[in-house]
Amino acid sequence: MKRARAEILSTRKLGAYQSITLVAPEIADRARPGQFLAISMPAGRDFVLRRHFSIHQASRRGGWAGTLEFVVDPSSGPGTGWLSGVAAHEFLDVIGPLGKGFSFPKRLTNCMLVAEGRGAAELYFLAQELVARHKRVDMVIGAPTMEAVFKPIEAKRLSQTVAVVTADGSLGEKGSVLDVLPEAVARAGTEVLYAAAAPRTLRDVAEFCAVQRIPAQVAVEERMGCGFGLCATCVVPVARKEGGGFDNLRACVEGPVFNPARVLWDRWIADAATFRELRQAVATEDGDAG
Amino acid sequence: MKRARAEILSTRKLGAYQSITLVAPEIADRARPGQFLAISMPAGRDFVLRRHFSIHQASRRGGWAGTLEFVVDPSSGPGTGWLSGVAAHEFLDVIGPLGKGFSFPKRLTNCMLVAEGRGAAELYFLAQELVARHKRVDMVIGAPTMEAVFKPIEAKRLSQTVAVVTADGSLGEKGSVLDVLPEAVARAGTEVLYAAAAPRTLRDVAEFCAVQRIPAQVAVEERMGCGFGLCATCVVPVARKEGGGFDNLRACVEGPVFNPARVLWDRWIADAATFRELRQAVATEDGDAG
Amino acid sequence: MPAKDRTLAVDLGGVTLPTPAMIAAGCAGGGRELAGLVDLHRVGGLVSRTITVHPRPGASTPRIAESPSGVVWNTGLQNAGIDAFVADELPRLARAGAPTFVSIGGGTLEEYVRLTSALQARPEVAAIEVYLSGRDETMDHEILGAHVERLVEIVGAVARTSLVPVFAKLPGGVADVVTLARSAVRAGATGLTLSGSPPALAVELGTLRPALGDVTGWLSGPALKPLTLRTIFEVSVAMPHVPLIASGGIRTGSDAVECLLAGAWAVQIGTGSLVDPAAPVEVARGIAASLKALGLRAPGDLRGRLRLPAVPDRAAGA
Amino acid sequence: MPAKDRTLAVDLGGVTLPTPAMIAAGCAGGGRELAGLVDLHRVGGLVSRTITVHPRPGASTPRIAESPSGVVWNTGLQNAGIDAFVADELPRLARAGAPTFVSIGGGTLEEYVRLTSALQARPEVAAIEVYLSGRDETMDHEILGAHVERLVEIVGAVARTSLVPVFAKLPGGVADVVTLARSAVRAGATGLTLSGSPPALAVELGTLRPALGDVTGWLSGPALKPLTLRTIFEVSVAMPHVPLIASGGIRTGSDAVECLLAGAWAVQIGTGSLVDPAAPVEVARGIAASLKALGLRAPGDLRGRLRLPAVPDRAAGA
Ligand SMILES: Cc1cc2nc3c(=O)[nH]c(=O)nc-3n(C[C@H](O)[C@H](O)[C@H](O)COP(=O)(O)OP(=O)(O)OC[C@H]3O[C@@H](n4cnc5c(N)ncnc54)[C@H](O)[C@@H]3O)c2cc1C
Ligand SMILES: Cc1cc2nc3c(=O)[nH]c(=O)nc-3n(C[C@H](O)[C@H](O)[C@H](O)COP(=O)(O)OP(=O)(O)OC[C@H]3O[C@@H](n4cnc5c(N)ncnc54)[C@H](O)[C@@H]3O)c2cc1C
Ligand SMILES: Cc1cc2nc3c(=O)[nH]c(=O)nc-3n(C[C@H](O)[C@H](O)[C@H](O)COP(=O)(O)O)c2cc1C
Ligand SMILES: Cc1cc2nc3c(=O)[nH]c(=O)nc-3n(C[C@H](O)[C@H](O)[C@H](O)COP(=O)(O)O)c2cc1C
Ligand code: FES
Ligand code: FES
Repeated sequence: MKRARAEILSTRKLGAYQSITLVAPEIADRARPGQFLAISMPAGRDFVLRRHFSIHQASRRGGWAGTLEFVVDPSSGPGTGWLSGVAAHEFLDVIGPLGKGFSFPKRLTNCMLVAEGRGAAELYFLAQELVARHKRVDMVIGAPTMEAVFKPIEAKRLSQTVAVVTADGSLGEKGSVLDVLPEAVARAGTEVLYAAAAPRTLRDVAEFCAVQRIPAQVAVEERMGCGFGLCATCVVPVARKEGGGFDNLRACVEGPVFNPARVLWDRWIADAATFRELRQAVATEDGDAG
Repeated sequence: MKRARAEILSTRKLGAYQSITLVAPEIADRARPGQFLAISMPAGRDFVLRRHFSIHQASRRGGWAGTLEFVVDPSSGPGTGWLSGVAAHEFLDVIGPLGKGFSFPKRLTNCMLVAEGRGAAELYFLAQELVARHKRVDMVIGAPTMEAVFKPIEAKRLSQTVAVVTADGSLGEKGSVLDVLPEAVARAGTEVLYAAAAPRTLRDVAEFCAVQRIPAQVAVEERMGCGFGLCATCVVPVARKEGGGFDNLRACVEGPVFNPARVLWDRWIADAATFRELRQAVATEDGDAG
Repeated sequence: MPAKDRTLAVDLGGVTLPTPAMIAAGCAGGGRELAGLVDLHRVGGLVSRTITVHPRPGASTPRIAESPSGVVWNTGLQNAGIDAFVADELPRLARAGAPTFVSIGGGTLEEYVRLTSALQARPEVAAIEVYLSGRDETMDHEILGAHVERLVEIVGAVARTSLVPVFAKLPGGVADVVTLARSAVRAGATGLTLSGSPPALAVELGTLRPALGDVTGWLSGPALKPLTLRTIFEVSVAMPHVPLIASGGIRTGSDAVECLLAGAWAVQIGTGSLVDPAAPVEVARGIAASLKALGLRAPGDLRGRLRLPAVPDRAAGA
Repeated sequence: MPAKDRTLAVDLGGVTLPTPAMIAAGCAGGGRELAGLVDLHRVGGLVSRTITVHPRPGASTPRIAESPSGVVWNTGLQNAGIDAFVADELPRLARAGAPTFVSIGGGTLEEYVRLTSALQARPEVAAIEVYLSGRDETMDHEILGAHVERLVEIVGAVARTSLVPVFAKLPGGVADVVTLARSAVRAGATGLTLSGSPPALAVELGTLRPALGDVTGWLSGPALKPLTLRTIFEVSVAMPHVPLIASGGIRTGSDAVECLLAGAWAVQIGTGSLVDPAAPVEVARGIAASLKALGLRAPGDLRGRLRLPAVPDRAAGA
């Protein structure tokens, strides 16, 4: 992990996203798919924490050696909004690569990559590395709309088959990744599955993999105070390997890639259905003024 | 007083300053020399209050009708720094014209205008109005350096004589406005004096005018919570006309132009010489833990 | 929900406001200044500057300085005293068009009683807000309202003397706010304003001096929002039927809706009004939009509807 | 002042720090994480996460949310318990290179005593910081450290049991901090950390839910600076000889110098370290620059040198 004052080499709009390429050789050299960056926000704003972005591309060789690309959804809020407006040749304060990335299968060959929205960015990086290791890559790519499907051409280039689904049906099939996953897996003879998506999707993917007995790795996102292990805010409850019980593991150090079979999904995800109203929840104090 | 979403017509660097011209007909129509504007800062910053700027120019006639110009010292802090970087065709949320401006002499003719630094901006507006009323205008313009002397050519154009002084001697005489004021007043046969400068300079000018029995008006600056009379933070202690005592009057409503003979300068200005150290000032509490 | 059935009006224990978005004490001027900047008939209410028995010249300047997302201020409660207020400012304030709350402050019980009495015969007064962040001259406490006995004594006396509803504005930056809130209500307060600005200090590094002329001051502005939300939440859970007015860090419609969800009945906008005098109207508009989006009829329908996890502390069960 | 005579070292009543800029509790990791991001030999000291007797899984996520110039957090004091801490984390923390303060927290007197005893034989511990913002399980108080009797009991017991200096970290958002501070020092605290994060709530409007998994949390970050300055100022005026460590809203050298001027002996950087792990070193550099500019020798020469007006309240004489 390194900290760098990294120059922006280029920044461009890609559908619903902004793709930013940095010159950061020390980080690029060490980067693995699934790892991420922590980027400083400008001084003088009313928000202070770093923002976190998966690595989409780390070039260690060739003309782009030493560069690092990540993809921002500018609609997320003020931080991503600001970042998408930063121009080439400005500098960003970046810490990375952070976290534990995906690991590559040793024996198994057929890899299914399941991505929702900007989750695709880090999986393309993974796909490249898998292809370089002579694995078969297939993909299921989902998004709310056509614009939010990240680089579908790139997906085609990297994989044997790509199933695209959008919630509004504007590209590919209409639906969610779970709708097409079983068929895609069957067709591809999937032996290992990787996913980067919203928590609830990941939970469903985890269940699917458990039933199908497909080993899997998923990249999660959790709110982070730092991104490099200091504050224990970013935890995910993960079952212990032995002895029972669970540990709240930091997504920024022990993750963001976890074995979905060990994540306690229902403990982690605050399910909308488990909420109820304040007035029912809290009994009025005994015959008091209230 | 009006509030407007005003388009920036142009913005340009003028020596140490940034001069910004707005399209704000409703405000320009009403503006008088000595009045000021309250300008909103952008959302998402860690500073929230409006910033205040004297009106340098309000065009009611001709090609520039409906425009308003003010001058910013960008080195003051984050607000002025931001404002100097705003580009033409962006919009500012402006409230103005605010406060009570200078009043024009009815009978007396010879007017001396004394300005320090950016204080000159509002006095040129005043000079114009005085000239239009067939008054004689002379000026003493001071600044720390040559770059901080605001539009010396404009000063020449508007007045019979101009004395320029800089603290470092890089333009005009070396010194402060008070050094050259007595001679300038004598030479011009000054009957009325106007000043816009730092508090301590204004105090010295007030003393000079009192001794010389020259009626005067000075424009002050005080920290403002609003700029339009809501919060009573911007007060200046002013002697009552009758009955003795003083009132803390709001610089934003009853000022920023005051009769210096009635300002209680020593009460208003926290004089550096009246400070002493904490440890001497506050007695240690009796034989306690401390 | 047909639009015509929707309302922004709120009833705070007897005083009805056209909208839940008020202007906070010390941030509304004297009745004339806001004309032309905001339509006061569309403002929920306004609170006067804090009035004392005797005229006060107020603090030395500077009286305001900035801090991260906040301001530190000390006006020293400059005001012309209750007699001049009743004669001049009160009628002007009330004529401006919004329900007028009068903020009263003192250092002794007698002062509070005198202030309340002086307002008794005035039909312009919609409610009294009791400022409790000042020094207790009788007991020599730093902050009068932080001490239950004194709070009860003073709020009780004001409530007994007043002919209009009384809101106790609890001081900011105090622990056990639920205990204080309960005491104030037991003593007779109709409702509570939560909270006053907490004590603060700003330093001007360049001169090694305090940024304010009177050295210390109070913190206001957006920085306070999470503190206000917490206070409102705790007190409203303890006393869901007591009208609570949120104060501290509210500037936008979202801020206000967050406060209502946490349990507020209305909100006050202080610093926000200084920056954007039309803020109370925009906040009311934001609340209306939320009602519409959620299919609700009135601000009270948002109140306390923060959705809590079924098991407040899931980890505790681990 | 020749540069060689200048020093950044401070002595906090027996514990000497190489610089006055520490990393605050819960923001320093477990000893390994900061390697490569900051040279810990140039950090004044670090405070461990708050350690409890038993392991704690901590709060539900989200555990952090943003507010204007601040963060609202609730980790639920996740930690492995004192035994695992002493066995694994403490040696790692101490090896990292900065003087190690251990933060201890509990709900009962017995827990505090057990925690202190477990640290007694450990040479790695430079000082103990007593976390006092938690719930008092014995007395059922919301915030243990807001009650003088309990504060005295617990701080007293820790001080009697400890072989190293003890710093009481007073809870944030409490009135009468001078009284609490005095009580803690009388009970045996070497010094004070001022202050813990005040109670807060953040609401996520889009879902009508609290932004944190455990509903409520605490406010940290720049927003707190004027509150910290005020607390430091008041306590240092009352007890100029008691080592005070400022915590809350400090990120830059200027922030730190402001705190020293107001009366702090050292500062802690919490949120600032999460954003910029090198902040403690930069803050130390900023302090050094101020010393140089003012021709002073040591951080202690800045302490309490805020220049006050000769007449604190000039207006009062009006
Ligand atoms: C490991 C990891 C990898 C990520 N990769 C990407 C990526 O490649 N591209 C991308 O656009 N976004 C990514 N995100 C999400 C991204 O960090 C947030 O969208 C961003 O921080 C939002 O900031 P904001 O100011 O725009 O929005 P706001 O919602 O205003 O942010 C407020 C706070 O919430 C946090 N936050 C908001 N959304 C998320 C989220 N989904 N996950 C974690 N924290 C969040 C912010 O960091 C900030 O602290 C990733 C997050 C994590 C944890
Ligand atoms: C009536 C009036 C007219 C002014 N006219 C001009 C002008 O024509 N051109 C110009 O450049 N500046 C003018 N100023 C000063 C200008 O308002 C401040 O320089 C500016 O607000 C500083 O903001 P900042 O964020 O850059 O600096 P900061 O120092 O960070 O500002 C912090 C706070 O202090 C206040 N403040 C700082 N300096 C002053 C000051 N001198 N007077 C009042 N408040 C201050 C700011 O408004 C803000 O609230 C005028 C001020 C007043 C009151
Ligand atoms: C300049 C200024 C003056 C104030 N004067 C008073 C006052 O006289 N009485 C009072 O109770 N509160 C006063 N307040 C506090 C506000 O009423 C309000 O409670 C506080 O500012 C927090 O709200 P905000 O964040 O919306 O400003 C004042 C605040 C400011 C900024
Ligand atoms: C994520 C996080 C975790 C924290 N954990 C602890 C803790 O375990 N014990 C403690 O005493 N304070 C804890 N704090 C509070 C800090 O030590 C510090 O007092 C507070 O954040 C204010 O300082 P700051 O503004 O520099 O962050 C924590 C703060 C944050 C942001
Ligand atoms: S984000 Fe701070 S530990 Fe993971
Ligand atoms: S600045 Fe608010 S009254 Fe003058």
